[in-house]
Amino acid sequence: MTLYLLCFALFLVGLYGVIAKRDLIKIILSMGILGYAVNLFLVLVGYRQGGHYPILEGQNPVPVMVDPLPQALVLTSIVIELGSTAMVVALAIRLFQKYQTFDISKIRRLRG
Amino acid sequence: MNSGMTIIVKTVTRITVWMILLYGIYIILHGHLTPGGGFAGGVVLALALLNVLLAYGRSYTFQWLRLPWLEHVESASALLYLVVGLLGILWGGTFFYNFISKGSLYHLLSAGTLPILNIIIGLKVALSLFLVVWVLAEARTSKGDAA
Amino acid sequence: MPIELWLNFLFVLMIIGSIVALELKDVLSSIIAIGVVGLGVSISFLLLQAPDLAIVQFLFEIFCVVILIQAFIHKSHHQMESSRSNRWLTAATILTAILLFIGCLPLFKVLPPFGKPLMSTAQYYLDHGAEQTGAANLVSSIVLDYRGYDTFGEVTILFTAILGTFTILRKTAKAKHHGGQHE
Amino acid sequence: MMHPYFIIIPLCTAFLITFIAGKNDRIAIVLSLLATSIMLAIALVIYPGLNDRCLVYEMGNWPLPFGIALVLDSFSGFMLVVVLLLAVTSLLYSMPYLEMVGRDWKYYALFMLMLAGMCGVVLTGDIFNLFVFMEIGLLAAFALVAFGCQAEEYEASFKYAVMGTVSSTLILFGIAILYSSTSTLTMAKIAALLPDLSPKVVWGAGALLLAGFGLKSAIMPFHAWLPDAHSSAPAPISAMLSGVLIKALGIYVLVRLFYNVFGAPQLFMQIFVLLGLLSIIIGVLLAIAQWDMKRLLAYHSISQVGYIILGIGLGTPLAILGAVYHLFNHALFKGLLFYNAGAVEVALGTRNLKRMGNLIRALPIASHTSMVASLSIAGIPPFNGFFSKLIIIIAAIQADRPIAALIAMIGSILTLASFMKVQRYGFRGERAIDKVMPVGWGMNAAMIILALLCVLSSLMIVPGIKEIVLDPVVTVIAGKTHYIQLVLGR
Repeated sequence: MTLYLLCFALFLVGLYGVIAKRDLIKIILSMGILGYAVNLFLVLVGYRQGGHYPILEGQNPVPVMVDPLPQALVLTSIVIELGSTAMVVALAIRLFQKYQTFDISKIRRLRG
Repeated sequence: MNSGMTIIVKTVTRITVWMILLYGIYIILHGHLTPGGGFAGGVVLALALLNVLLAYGRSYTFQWLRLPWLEHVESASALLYLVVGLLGILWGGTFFYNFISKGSLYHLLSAGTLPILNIIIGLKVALSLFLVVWVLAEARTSKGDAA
Repeated sequence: MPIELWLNFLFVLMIIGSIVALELKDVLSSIIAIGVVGLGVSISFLLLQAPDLAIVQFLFEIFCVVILIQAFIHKSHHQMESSRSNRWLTAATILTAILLFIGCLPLFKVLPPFGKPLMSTAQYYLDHGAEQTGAANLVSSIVLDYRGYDTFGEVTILFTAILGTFTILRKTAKAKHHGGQHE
Repeated sequence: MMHPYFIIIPLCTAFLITFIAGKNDRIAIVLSLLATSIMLAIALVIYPGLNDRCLVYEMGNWPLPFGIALVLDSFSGFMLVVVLLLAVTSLLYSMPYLEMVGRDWKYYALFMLMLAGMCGVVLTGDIFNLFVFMEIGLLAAFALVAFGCQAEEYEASFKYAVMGTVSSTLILFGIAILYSSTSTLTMAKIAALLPDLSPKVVWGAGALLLAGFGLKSAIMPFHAWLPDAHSSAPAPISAMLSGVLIKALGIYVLVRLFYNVFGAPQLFMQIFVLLGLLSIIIGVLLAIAQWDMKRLLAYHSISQVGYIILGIGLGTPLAILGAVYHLFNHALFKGLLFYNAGAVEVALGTRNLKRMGNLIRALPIASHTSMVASLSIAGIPPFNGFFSKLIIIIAAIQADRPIAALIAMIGSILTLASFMKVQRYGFRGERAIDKVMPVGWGMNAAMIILALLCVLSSLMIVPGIKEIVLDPVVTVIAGKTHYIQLVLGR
């Protein structure tokens, strides 16, 4: 319960960064924080008290294991995040070359 | 970044890069037995190539790795993953059916298509990530037209 | 509970780390602070019995930091531009975040408590995964066999990302607009 | 079982294009057009046979709660037809249009990836798989918005990318909550388990998912990114984004989740009605002030999506019929309008309505088809938009919501006013323009096809055709959690 809330707090910190920050780099970093929070939440949800990691090593009897499915999901989600980060970084580089600034309040050609 | 770093860095890189590559390949091949797998191993491979890029500079790496060829391998690896899925249709009737015999547990050659898919993913991840860094570095150094 | 204690500690550290990363004025320090947070995530995965994820998170974190530093650290441009951030927006965002936090309290109460997941479908993977797929690493068996189609999507995403990055950063783009439409 | 081929064909085409096209974009054009036409043909052939059936395809032979399944019912089939119909015309249109932006095989590869993402979202029966394919579609869309390499395009794409990523994390959080409380990812299984749980789970997860998919479909408080992204993209991509992407990734998923999985909880239905009305009125008010033609059209997308959301929120079978019908119509006429705007941009080099004039002689096809599209979107009788809006308004009155009906009607009148402005200044102004750049035949063909479909699709409401085309979709949606029996109880 406390852990869930702390995780949610981390998520909110990321949300705050995306909305309130004006710097492109800070926005990209906030997106990373959002991703961390969600991944941690997924793994937290699958943890089992006293569980063993879900890899068989020939032990007998087989120990109590944690839920492997969220781990598989997080593996996918980490890669997705990396893909979108790479793309957003590319966009930020191009924006810097066009406007000579990372400040989003100065990058305002589209209005109305 | 074009000429690379000092001779010390280059010599050390020349020795270590093969070890790192070997480690990455080990992680990929044992993906179905131990922690790791295609994604982790692929990133290790990409970091090894990145090491070469940083130490030796761009023009040398370009020749050493034959970059246009790498791009082809990169798109072919995605196609290969699809082909493995399609072979599942051919043999088992459904997409991504695990059509190779499962073998015995804890052996390197077990788990049907899993090691094959791990290798394809490893290749894909390694090349994609390296190419991303490459293209980002290229874009940053070339002056864009200021609007 | 030792693990819970450690995790609480790590989470608080990560929250502080992210706030520091967002509030620092120096680009390099911000990126390194994010790297530290990512390292914290990796250690948390290790504590939560997910070695696969710990490795992947650790390596991807290194990679992200490399990309970010390479992309954003210019010799002449270390410092963030001092733009006056909008006070009202910041205050409103923090207020909304606090309200959301309080609003979501009852939701987290009804979820299964930490350490006691339902495991109704997951137990099937634990019981039958090894014999049905032949892989000792059950995460691997899910990623590549039970949910191999998801992983196919993931490979496609990597493919899309690299193709998109190439598209965004390509050199040849013909001049498009004859007249300006934004006068 | 044809479902995996809707994923395999576009992805295979995309990979092949990057692998063999090399520097040549002709192969890319041929391959992508061929693939899309084949998919459209398959979709058209299987759609009438679907009716009340629900075909489930289990990937890798794993039984359902453990593996991933593709679920093809009438609603999915209907979405597939809409997506592919617009995709074919968009590719036709792209061929000459790309001469202007710069020919590139990457465009076609990204286009096919976006198409694969949409088909994947529409077909899947697994909530996490939906997320994965949504990301494929989105990443391809970000790259395509930035395709022209102009400063504005990068800016729009960046905004879109930030909004898209935030909404994706919100959605993933919602998925995590659903997984935690049901321990499964199959949508039908989640739906079967949810009634036994505390309603707080539905509220929490529903709020997160509503925010996430609301951002994707640009319902009113979440709309800020849409006008930039949709007006900066190349015209055929604007048509795809406005016409089908926000529907396949946004509205389809909202309907699927809130009707078939959550069972249409009353609270969320009220929120839908409210958001729909807000979108209708504010979207059209913002649109009326625009002089940039594509931006005006983009704001109208918000307003028209509002009608669909209103119909979904009202929840009676008649309202759902109107919403589904309007979804189809909006794809057609909004696609056509973006094609018109693109044709004018090619011919005159501007999107500013003040700089246009009398284009009837110079661009006969574009100006006549734009008349058809304008009348459709404004809801003038013989055209399709009239019937779908009328059905939604009648449904609102039947559901005892006269204020909603009134707002919908006011929105329709304002839409008419703003498109009179488009026609008055853009295509039928005083200043006669004769000398323009030529417009390629592919663009004209795409516009003519969509204009004909705009006229013909008003036949879809005729009894006899309606039973075949629209009613199965309404049955699936209005059947709510009957979806569980269809998927699990075979």
